[in-house]
Amino acid sequence: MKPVQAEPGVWSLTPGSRQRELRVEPDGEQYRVTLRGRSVRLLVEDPRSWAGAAKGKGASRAAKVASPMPGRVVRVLVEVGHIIEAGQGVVVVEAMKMQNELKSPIAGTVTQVQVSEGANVNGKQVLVVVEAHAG
Amino acid sequence: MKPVQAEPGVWSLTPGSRQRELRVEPDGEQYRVTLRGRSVRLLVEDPRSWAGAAKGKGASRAAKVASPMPGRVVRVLVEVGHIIEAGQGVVVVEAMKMQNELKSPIAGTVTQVQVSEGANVNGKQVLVVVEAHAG
Amino acid sequence: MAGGSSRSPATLRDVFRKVLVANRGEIAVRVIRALREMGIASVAVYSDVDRAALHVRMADEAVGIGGAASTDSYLRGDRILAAARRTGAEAIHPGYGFLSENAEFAALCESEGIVFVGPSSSAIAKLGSKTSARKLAKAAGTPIPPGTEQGLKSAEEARAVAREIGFPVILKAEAGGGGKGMRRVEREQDIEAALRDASSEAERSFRNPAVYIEKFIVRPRHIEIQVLGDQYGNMIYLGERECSLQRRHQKVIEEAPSPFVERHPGLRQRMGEAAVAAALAAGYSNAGTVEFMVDDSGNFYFLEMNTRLQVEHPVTEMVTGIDLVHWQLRIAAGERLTLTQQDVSLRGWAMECRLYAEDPDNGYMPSPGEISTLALPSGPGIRLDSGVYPGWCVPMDYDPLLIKLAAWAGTRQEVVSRLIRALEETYIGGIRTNVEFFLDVLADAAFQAGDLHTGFLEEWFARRIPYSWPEADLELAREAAKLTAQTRAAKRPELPARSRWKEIPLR
Amino acid sequence: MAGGSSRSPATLRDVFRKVLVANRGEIAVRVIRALREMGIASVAVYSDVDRAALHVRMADEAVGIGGAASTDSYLRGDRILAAARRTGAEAIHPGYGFLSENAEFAALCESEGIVFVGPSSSAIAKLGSKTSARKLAKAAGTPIPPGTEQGLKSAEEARAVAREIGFPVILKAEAGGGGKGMRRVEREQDIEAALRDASSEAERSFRNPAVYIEKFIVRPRHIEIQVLGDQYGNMIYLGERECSLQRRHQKVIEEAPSPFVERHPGLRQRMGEAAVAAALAAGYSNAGTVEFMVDDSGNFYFLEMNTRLQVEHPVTEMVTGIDLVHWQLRIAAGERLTLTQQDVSLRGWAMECRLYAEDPDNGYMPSPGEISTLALPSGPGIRLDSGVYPGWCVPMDYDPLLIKLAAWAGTRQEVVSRLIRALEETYIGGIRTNVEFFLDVLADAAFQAGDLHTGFLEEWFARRIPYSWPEADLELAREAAKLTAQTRAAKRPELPARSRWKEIPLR
Repeated sequence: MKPVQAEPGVWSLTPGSRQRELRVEPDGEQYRVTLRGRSVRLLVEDPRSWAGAAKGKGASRAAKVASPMPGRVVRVLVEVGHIIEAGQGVVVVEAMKMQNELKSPIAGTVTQVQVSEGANVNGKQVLVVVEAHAG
Repeated sequence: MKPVQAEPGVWSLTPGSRQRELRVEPDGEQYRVTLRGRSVRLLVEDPRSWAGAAKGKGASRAAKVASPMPGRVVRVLVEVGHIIEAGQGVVVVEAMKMQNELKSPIAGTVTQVQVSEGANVNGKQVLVVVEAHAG
Repeated sequence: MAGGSSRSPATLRDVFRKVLVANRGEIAVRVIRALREMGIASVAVYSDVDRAALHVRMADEAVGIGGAASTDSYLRGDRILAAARRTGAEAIHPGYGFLSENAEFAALCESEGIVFVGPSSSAIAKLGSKTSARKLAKAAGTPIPPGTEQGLKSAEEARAVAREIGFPVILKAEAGGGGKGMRRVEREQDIEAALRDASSEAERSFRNPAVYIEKFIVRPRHIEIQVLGDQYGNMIYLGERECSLQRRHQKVIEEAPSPFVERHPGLRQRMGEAAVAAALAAGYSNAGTVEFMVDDSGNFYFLEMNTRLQVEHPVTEMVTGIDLVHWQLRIAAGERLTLTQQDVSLRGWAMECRLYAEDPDNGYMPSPGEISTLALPSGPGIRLDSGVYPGWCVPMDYDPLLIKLAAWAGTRQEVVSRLIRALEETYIGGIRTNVEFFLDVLADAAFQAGDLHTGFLEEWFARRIPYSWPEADLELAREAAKLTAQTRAAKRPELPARSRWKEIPLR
Repeated sequence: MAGGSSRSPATLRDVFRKVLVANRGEIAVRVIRALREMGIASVAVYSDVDRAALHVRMADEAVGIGGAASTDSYLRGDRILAAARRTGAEAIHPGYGFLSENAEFAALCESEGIVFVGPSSSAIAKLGSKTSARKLAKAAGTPIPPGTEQGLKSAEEARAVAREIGFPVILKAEAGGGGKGMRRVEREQDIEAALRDASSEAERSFRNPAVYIEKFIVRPRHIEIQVLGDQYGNMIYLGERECSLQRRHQKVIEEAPSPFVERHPGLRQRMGEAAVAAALAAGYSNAGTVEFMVDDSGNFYFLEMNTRLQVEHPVTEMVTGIDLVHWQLRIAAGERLTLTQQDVSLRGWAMECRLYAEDPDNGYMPSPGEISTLALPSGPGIRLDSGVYPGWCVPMDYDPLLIKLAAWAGTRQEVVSRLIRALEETYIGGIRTNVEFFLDVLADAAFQAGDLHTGFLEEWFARRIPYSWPEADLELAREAAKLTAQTRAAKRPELPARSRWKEIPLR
């Protein structure tokens, strides 16, 4: 099977006589691969840097709450020093007429609030950092 | 009027309240500009290099017969040294099931034949050079 | 306007030489296309973030009307009217949303002598209030849901009415909308508390505590009738649209005809005639839609009238062969409706998917941003109404509708297969969309059987089985990702061009 | 084949689980789309230069069958059959061109037990020879042009026949094709010399001097009837197509219905019944087309039968609502035609432009090469059948058809306007195409009046007035070219980024 790149990121693969067209799009550190409307996210990484990343992740006890989309900050619900629950809302972002409350994935103390009301934010921009309590 | 490039080479121009979308494509040394399916070829050049090109053209008395399209050479009708008429066929090129006889624009002597039968040629590739007779 | 000569009957172009389109996105493109086909010059308006939008690129003229927020631009009637005066447009087509159902704006157009392509401002006003629309419909003999038409005076009255019309019932705020001040009541003993709750919520939300009562229709269908009438009292109906497939009261798939109506002989005609009666009672002209709730037995109840072109109008155009936007313009120009009810026949089946910039993996959150790649389906039976292009940055400021993908085929079964085929051909890169969501819904057996009601999607979400990739395909996906990663690595000389790759599926 | 469950009636998929498409370009894509809609796996075949072609990208399986020259690949019946055996395809759809009308290949399929999606090899053979097809048609009562059916024995015989049928007449080589061995004769005294010339040209071209004589139809229309029949003797006609608009015997615009037939009550039925009679006489099944010449008075004459799907089949699909490719597959699988003649009705008007890779400024020479940009039209009433994509390098080895752009509307006038609108939205960069040529033809008053005949384009070329750019638009074109030049210059630091630019219009 010789892979053929028909367009940038579009691969026609033919194992045996089978043919599949796969569209690959970088998505952060992952790749989103789409086949006939169905997509899957895959991580393709050099083993060494992967090992490094895994180690780094394990060491961290902080959660970064990022905006899942570009939008405008409608309300900031926490301040630095607040102690919050897992699942508690921290920021409300609005886009396309829809408001979305971003929640902290962990319980802990708010250590950073990097945004203020009325600000425009990008997709994946970190807005709030929550530090887990020791123990 | 602030020009807006919506896509590479696609300009939305708005003189007054008028709006026109123009698609520009380099075409050799010219530009082909298309507006709602209508296209025109334009030469946009630095005045200095234009003057030079014009001078060079005036000095030349040779005609280069080029293939107007990619294709395969089916027949070569002349040889170096042949004296030919203006409009006389020199090479037959075939593409997409259609044969096209390329003709010399001037009368003169064939000085170069840069192709042989069966060869693939590119669009605009020079196949035959004809030198006009002095006088 | 280039090349417009000899494209349309003289009558219309004598009246309108230029029309302003007070909208954006796919509907503005739809109207501009109609204008170009009719040889009428088009004026686009745009907000600051829409200067390079597709509707601007396609227009003959374009006028900036303000900032990104629609309150600063597309809702600014004053600026839109100024743009019409400045460009000499004789008429304004409002599309849907924005100012399309704003009676004040329509009245302003009328007073300035600019034709509003739609019904008169008085018809919009009559039909704009839910209670006045219900009264009008009732007077015209169009069935309305059993219940009261005015605010309840007491829990006693509520109990009495509920006993008469039968449980379940629903309490609704008179000034309501968006589910606020609504309570469903199953049993008589719950009615007093529910009334108290609904009334205080209505007070808080709308500063008006009035609540009325209605029979609650179990598993209703949302079926609407398209009507078309001229300014001389001629009106016809163009069949129905089935719009029951909704998520959070937002339609996601619409079709014509309705599978339910097809199974109930005579129902189309009864609903159609009821819709025409209600519209005529309001002095309605131009294109409009009467929405009905339909219960399991085929009883139908007037819900409201949309006094504009609907998002889902293409499915009606495909089965009737009648171009609604062309007719909107003709009627607005004062032409008579030359079609009679006998000229309207339905052929085959049409269905539409609304492709949104939203992320189904992430709670259907909006997903604005740059469209990096755009591959769109075509071939037999496909109609696309798009407002985007590759490289376009979808703004965060407006609703997330990108493209309407519609299909036509001889039968419903064939149209579903065709839509699946078309969705499989569709690729919108750079942002997230609901393409895969549609593939899942269309593959559902209950959907294919046509058993639709407004709660369908909620039930479906609960029983949904996520698509599972065949292992052989997943292997190829990994292979393709690695190939792209290698291509990227080869382009960055600072990284080792060849290293051992490892892939981890995340889903 | 992914996701195919529940997409089509069981009957068909029980017979065909996999079908090989022995073609390339838009028609292969068309057939693969139908297969996907019907839940049948598709096998593409490709030559060396077509590995990344669109039809390969869309197929479930793909097999390379040889070199770029079609004699090394798409015409290699042996390799195509081997690919079908290897992949387990139960049937082969030949598309048009290549092996689609090759009786030998159809017979080979039959003997190998692989279904050829088309008529039987014997029907192809009977209709493949012009003289045998004429005999068959005549026997079936289908009118054929007055004249002889066999080679003329003498100038005396030629004179006698010509006197009987009336001048002008045309002499044609019995083994002929492509205009070789043809002579039009206006007067009796010229017939002997013309016969001598035609006969010797026929001898040189086909090694067969036989020449026959026919009445020459002045300003004929080329109108064809689509027929569809099953393997049990049921056959219907699906209206006509007007294909008179030809350049060098190549159709460029086709439409349905025919403006001429519309003006002649009863003609459609007479032609349709004559077509069905001829096809039935040949034992024909599946989709086929009977071509007629039609004179000014509405007399029609059998020309030939095309024993395959036509390039222009979409216009018939659009006005009848019947999917010809789906029916081809059903019929080939042994299904009965459930449609009767009463089920066939025509709605509105459809018209198709064949977008070619050719250079109208350069004698319509082929223009293969890479498609740098591709902007395609959409919106109401547009159907696209494309075989290309942006970045695809159009090979020099096959015919130059890139995309079929078709439109539907309620009336002919509206469909012309819609096609103009759609052509204005079309942009195919990197190569030359005939888009602008279509804009010119569609704007022509005689074309719009529907006064078509096979010599129309020749006359039109003579009177054609080149499009003249409004000065204001030309100014903007210059501005846009300068902007692009500046952008390019800014990207090449070795050149002065800002210099004074001068533009010279060349056309």
